[in-house]
Amino acid sequence: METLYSVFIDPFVQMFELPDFFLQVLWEGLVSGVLYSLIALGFVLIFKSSRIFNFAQGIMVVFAALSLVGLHSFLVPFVGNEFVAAAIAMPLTLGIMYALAMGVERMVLRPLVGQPDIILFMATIGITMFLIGFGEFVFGGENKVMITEALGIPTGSIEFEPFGGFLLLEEKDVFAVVMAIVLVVSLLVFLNKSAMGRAIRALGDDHTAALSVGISLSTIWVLVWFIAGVIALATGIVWGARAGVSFALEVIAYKALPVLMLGGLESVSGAIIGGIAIGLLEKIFEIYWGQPLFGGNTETWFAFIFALIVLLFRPQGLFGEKIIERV
Amino acid sequence: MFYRTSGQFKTTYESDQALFPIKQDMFLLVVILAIMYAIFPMFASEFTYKALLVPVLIYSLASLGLNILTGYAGQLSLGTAGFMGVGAYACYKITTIFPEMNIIIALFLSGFFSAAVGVAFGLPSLRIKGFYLAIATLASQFFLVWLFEKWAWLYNYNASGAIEVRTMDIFGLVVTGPTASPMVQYYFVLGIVSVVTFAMINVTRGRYGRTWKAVRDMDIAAELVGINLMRAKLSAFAVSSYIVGIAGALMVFFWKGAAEPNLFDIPMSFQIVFIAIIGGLGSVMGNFLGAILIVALPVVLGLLPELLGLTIGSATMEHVNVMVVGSLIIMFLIVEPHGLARFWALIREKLIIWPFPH
Amino acid sequence: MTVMDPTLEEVKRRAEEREVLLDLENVSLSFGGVKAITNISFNIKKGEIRAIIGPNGAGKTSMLNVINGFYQPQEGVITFNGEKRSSMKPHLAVSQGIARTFQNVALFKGMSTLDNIMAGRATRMKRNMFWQMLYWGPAQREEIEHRKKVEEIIDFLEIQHIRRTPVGTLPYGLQKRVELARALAMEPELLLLDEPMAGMNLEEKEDMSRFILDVNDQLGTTIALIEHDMGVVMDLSDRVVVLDYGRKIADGVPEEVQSNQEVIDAYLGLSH
Amino acid sequence: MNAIAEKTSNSKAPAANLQVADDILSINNIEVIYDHVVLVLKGVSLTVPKGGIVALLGANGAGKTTTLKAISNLLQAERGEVTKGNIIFQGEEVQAQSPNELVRRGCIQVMEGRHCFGHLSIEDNLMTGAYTRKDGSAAIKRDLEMVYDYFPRLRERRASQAGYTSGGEQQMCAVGRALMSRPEMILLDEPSMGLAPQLVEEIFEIVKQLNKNEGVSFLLAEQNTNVALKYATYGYIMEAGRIVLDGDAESLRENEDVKEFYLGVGGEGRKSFRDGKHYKRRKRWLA
Amino acid sequence: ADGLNFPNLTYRTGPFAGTGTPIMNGQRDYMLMLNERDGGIGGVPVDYIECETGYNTNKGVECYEKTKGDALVTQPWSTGITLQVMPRTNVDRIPILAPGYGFSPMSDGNTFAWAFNPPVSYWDGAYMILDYIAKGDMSSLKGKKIVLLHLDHPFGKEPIPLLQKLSEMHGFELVPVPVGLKEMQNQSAQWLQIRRERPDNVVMWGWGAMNAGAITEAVKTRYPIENFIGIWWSGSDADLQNVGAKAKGYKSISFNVPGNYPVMDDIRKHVVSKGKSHVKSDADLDTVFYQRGIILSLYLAEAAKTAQEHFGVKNINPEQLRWGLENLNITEARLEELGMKGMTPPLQMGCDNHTGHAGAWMLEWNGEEFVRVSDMLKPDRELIKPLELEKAAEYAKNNAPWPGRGDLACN
Ligand SMILES: Nc1ncnc2c1ncn2[C@@H]1O[C@H](COP(=O)(O)OP(=O)(O)OP(=O)(O)O)[C@@H](O)[C@H]1O
Ligand SMILES: Nc1ncnc2c1ncn2[C@@H]1O[C@H](COP(=O)(O)OP(=O)(O)OP(=O)(O)O)[C@@H](O)[C@H]1O
Ligand SMILES: [Mg+2]
Ligand SMILES: [Mg+2]
Repeated sequence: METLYSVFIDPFVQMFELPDFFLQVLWEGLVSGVLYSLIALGFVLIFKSSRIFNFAQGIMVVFAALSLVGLHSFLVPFVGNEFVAAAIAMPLTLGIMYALAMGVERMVLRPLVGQPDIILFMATIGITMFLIGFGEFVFGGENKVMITEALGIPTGSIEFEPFGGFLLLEEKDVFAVVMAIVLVVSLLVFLNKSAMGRAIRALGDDHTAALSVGISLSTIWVLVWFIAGVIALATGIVWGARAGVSFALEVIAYKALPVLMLGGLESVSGAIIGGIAIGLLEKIFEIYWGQPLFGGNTETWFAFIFALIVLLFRPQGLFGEKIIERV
Repeated sequence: MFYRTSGQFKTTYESDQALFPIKQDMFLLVVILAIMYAIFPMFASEFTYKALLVPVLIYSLASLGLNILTGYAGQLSLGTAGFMGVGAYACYKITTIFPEMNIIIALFLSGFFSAAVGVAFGLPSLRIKGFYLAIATLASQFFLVWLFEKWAWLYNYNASGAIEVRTMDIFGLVVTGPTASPMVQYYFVLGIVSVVTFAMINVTRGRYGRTWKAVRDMDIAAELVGINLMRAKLSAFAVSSYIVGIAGALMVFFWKGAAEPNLFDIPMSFQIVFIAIIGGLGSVMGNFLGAILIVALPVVLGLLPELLGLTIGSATMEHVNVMVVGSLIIMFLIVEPHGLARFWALIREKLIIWPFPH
Repeated sequence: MTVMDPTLEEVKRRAEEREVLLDLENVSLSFGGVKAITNISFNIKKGEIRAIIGPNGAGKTSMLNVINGFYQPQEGVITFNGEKRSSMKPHLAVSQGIARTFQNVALFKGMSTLDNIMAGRATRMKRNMFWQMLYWGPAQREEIEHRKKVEEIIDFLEIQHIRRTPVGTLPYGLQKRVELARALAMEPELLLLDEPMAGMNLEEKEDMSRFILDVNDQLGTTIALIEHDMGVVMDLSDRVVVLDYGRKIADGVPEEVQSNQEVIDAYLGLSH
Repeated sequence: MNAIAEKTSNSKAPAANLQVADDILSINNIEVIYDHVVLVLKGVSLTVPKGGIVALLGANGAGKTTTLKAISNLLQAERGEVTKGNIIFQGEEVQAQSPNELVRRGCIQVMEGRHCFGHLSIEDNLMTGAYTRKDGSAAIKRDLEMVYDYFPRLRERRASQAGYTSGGEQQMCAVGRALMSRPEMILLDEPSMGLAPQLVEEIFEIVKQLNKNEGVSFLLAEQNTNVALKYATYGYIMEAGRIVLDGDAESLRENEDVKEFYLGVGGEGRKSFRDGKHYKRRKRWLA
Repeated sequence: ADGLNFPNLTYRTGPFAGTGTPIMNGQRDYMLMLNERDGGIGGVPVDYIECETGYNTNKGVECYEKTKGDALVTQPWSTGITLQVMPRTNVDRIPILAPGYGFSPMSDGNTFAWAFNPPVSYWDGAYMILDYIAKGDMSSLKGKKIVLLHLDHPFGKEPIPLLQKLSEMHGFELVPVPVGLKEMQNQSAQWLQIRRERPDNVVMWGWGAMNAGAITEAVKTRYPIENFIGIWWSGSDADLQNVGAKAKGYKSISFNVPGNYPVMDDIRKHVVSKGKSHVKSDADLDTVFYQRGIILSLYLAEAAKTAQEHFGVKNINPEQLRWGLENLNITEARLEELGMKGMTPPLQMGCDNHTGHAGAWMLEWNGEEFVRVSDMLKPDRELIKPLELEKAAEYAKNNAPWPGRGDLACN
């Protein structure tokens, strides 16, 4: 009885009693959701174009953020001005991400064309390790501060008094949400409207066939990995703005996985929708069920179990491509 | 010219299906076993036991378990460490609830728990395929580790939240705990690993092995030749998790001596997947080669600078180490995507046709 | 046409005598909008070779998929060996005695020819895990006994030389043959062949025809055959059913069908 | 009989081809090895004249597909490599070229066993064929219509995912896709496989038209020798990785062995499949 | 080895490197300084060896095995590693030095003969923090609500038993809020809970990236930052820089006070200026964690010295060092002499006291740096000791047969 009450009634009572708090929960959920989908986007893009499950996306986020911050702090003494330094550091970082994409394509993907998915998956974990070692070697392991102001990202906060309570939106979170939406929309257009986009989708289906019709793997892969790099940079900036930039950031990659399951590995829109869905649900569950009933910290697994249950009904996620089974 | 299949004719199917149709292979095995059982113990220092030999054996076993699932039945799992954890905690509880029980029995019993959990988390595999399944197995990974931390009963409410192995003995011979001699532990582990390996070689070349491989290569076709997918997949999950569980128990009881929950977190899962793949999916022997590489390599790399008399900061050393290992993995995947086992097979073929090029 | 070819009447009479093995009544199957099969009825009689022909996308493969339960028809009744069924798990088809080969080769690429064929006997092997681990004793005896059967098939189809090669690397034609071997290993009562001779040259087709005929009259297996090579179809089959756009447009002995105008228009084209 | 083989294969000495200007493609005794161990092509030489239709015949496993893949550089994906000899397309060596470069130069392959993009619609599949083209969307649209006219069946299924279309439909899709790239030369690997009789004729009619109207050259690996030799101008016959016999279509059609083993009109006219012998006959030229 | 072999299982890499690196730098530089300035300890040069663990338990154990050969001591540096190494140290007879961490019952030298965790244990820490909150009068906590924001990890759970006991005694409500290792970056859920609970104080048992994350969120949710107090590992300047001025008022307890002590000049002179140090900028020398590193090395050096003097040998062995640690006594005078007056509390250990329970100060972040805001705080031993003994006994039972003090006399 007690438990039944605390499971089925109490949570909703609370939501009702503290509506402003509930709104805050929703907002926080939305924001974390968007942050998750940003990482998921990188995964999706690469998977779509090559059936490669790019585990390195997480570390690419860290790497991009570190490069940006590192370059910035290196430049400041020379140019003297925070903002100018940022203005220079940004394109340089993009350059680095491009170089990375090139390197990966040349040294890892090209020699592994046509190998089983799992092999390529492992290769990306290899890349992850390399980047971790390399990154710490160059930038050191200390926690660094993201150059939020220098990038002109608003840092203030907006307050409301709904229902006489208070609701607080960080401007940089708003920024993150907007940026994510822009990214997703432009990606969708690119993939579905351009010939390059069609080629990318074709590539995902059958490498050899794609080769045979003259689609150049290297060009497309470099492009795709570069875009993934750009997304990583964006992700790194917004995450970094929250909790500083360090290698601990790498674990956020895991948070993207359930999003992928839910949204579907090949679906850009799935990434954003799945992300937001998971962000909201896991936050609500944690606050109203997890903390009172499970001693908290259910966020480590809730998303996974939830996605798992959904998969049982839709094995390819909500928006993923159906696995074609013909004989 | 020494490696020849010619002149070894098979007159019966028995002999044709024997473990080692070719004499040379048999000979090779004997040599390896001799080294493992006799030569190593003569020279191995305590460090070699604790940082090289025992870990390699245990990881090989875990990888063998994973290989049954991923290499033979084609179900990619990233939750291995979690199941190892189940085995370890099960063994821990068994030995605390029945202090008198012989550790060997406890060990093999604990396997059944991980097997059960494995089957439970294997159920989705009936509907979910490929990377979706892989991520789903990660779910088990996260959930189990969370459980190990939250469910205090599992670690007997220790303040530390970790499980510590008390000293246990078999017929007076101390095998676990700080006072156990590394050599004894080595032999114990080696023994168990040998037995399980032998059993698995047989299973994988028999009926089960074939069904699993069929499911791996083309599950629809498998179903249409009359294979019951559910039974095939779940049996793979069961056997795999059983072995993995034992490996986990061995790891805690005969190597580490204590374990905190996040020992069984993702990094170890990945490490084991690496071993399986670098070693060669769908091969038993590969697991050992892979383990030697993945487990021993970093250790050796770590020792290298001292041997070369270089003085590098420990941190730098570590960074370089990680980079090198990462690159090596990629390199191996490129050179031989089918793993070291296949590499060996190729060498064999070359030897057989040697000195002719093709 | 060679001399010893039986006359039309003879063939018909022979067909009549036989009893029905498989019977389909008003079977319909559609995928979303696409109607793959619409309201088709025909039967296959014990011991005959039944050809299913028709233009591409007519629904032939789908028909086989319906017969062995891989697709569930929306409508219609299927009677096999006297027992009716509307839906069934695919893996049960084998135990009922229906085996098949596939249009796009569906072998277990990673396994050797031998293992592929042995896999065909998976359902007949019973020894449990325990014996498997020990391997010798019962498990081995079982293994050997099945191995003997498989070797017979291997000899029969003349694929001894590729016993141990991984099928993935075999040329297309041989893969088809291995697939037939696997199907035979299931010792089926009804054998479904989906374009067994696609991608073979004449000589190989002759061999394959030989095998099919021998299977048919030595092992007495009933055979349903999809094939686009008219020569083969006309020579081998006892009766032919013709599909077009998922409909049945003709059914009868080869000669009839061949001369049927509708068939000629829809399928054979001018050349025949 | 051997005479032909001897004569021709001598006359096709590698050096010779380099000079021949009007050859769009010439292969000079190439060797292909899979997995570093399996030697599959043991010195194959052949040439395709500009605007010619050349048939590559031979039993399963003879090495037809391998030859074509060697030309279009699709081997490395299967861990195969050309270890000897050279391939000359339009007067330039192309072993080093990447596959897409080759397509750009106008040599495209239709792979054995369809290889459509399962998740793309039939139409998108066809459009990928035009990936390398630069001549505006209008022209591409026009060709798309052309392909649909060749294969009406495709027009019906244009919107459905290729993965769910029938074997034959996929085959048409694969051929159509190749046409979309406006190639100068097409390598066809078993185009007739799994096609209904009248479609087989159609496909070869299409080949003929393209060859006449657009001057496209063809190298086709084919099992259906009857049709192949009917449309081809020249033919090569492979056995176990070697060219064992070649000559222009007529001479081949007249050749006794070819008749018996490939056309099935040995001596007393076409014989029934019912009376095929039960033992594998060995070809005279291999005896 | 000819010198005094002091291995250190460092973690300059991995997710916790942020907090690890400055400490390791401090430890290292002090030892180097001793070598440079007085040719080591008692004339014997120190060879200070680092073995990188990345805070990873596997690597840690491996490092222990690798270094223990001719090591005089082992400094495992993570609770996980400590736990696994501890049983072995009894067998290998190597003292284990876990200053400021390890686990509190270690204090009972009769059970953990080889383990030492000076100068104060987590339980001491928890008590002192509450004592500070209560302004010396625990009863004033009655009816208050205190959140323990902790890493969901053995280290984070360490203080819970004592805090629970205290809450029962003094009638305040304790709300533990765990933070998963993967949630460190994004603690919005935890802070939403805190916002809902409206606690009077938040006590943090944080580590690595968790600290920065928590402080950011605290600022964001408008939690009165001055009521937010962290354990000594949650007081790294690096963590605060992220938020800077907004975090003004955040407090962290510490057993060392940053400042310009004579000893720092020596380090600058003998190590940094000679470019032997790993520190990036001179500012790093003034940080809390760097200077804490110095203190930790101080304990080891002094113990070695004590041993040398007592046994009259220069090249001491592990067993003698153990004695040195057990009889370590760093007086006010000695600190002055070392140029560390006021930098850290005086410390005296004993057979039944392997921690010393020296005491600590409260530091506060003023926007740029940490400054001292309290007199020295002292734990209530009468209260804590029984709990320690109880848990120690439990540990011994779980790991029976546990050698305990064994043959080691207490003199
Ligand atoms: N699983 C499916 N989903 C959607 N459509 C399908 C599916 N299977 C078959 N079809 C459609 O049903 C029709 C018949 O397909 P089927 O494979 O039976 O043709 P077929 O007679 O075998 O042709 P072919 O001789 O080319 O193999 C085709 O139009 C195909 O697109
Ligand atoms: N990936 C591979 N690895 C090893 N051997 C291969 C591989 N692919 C093909 N082969 C071998 O190369 C030989 C020629 O194969 P290929 O496919 O070229 O023959 P083909 O003439 O195309 O036969 P078909 O007419 O059946 O298509 C065959 O013996 C085959 O076993
Ligand atoms: Mg079909
Ligand atoms: Mg071919």
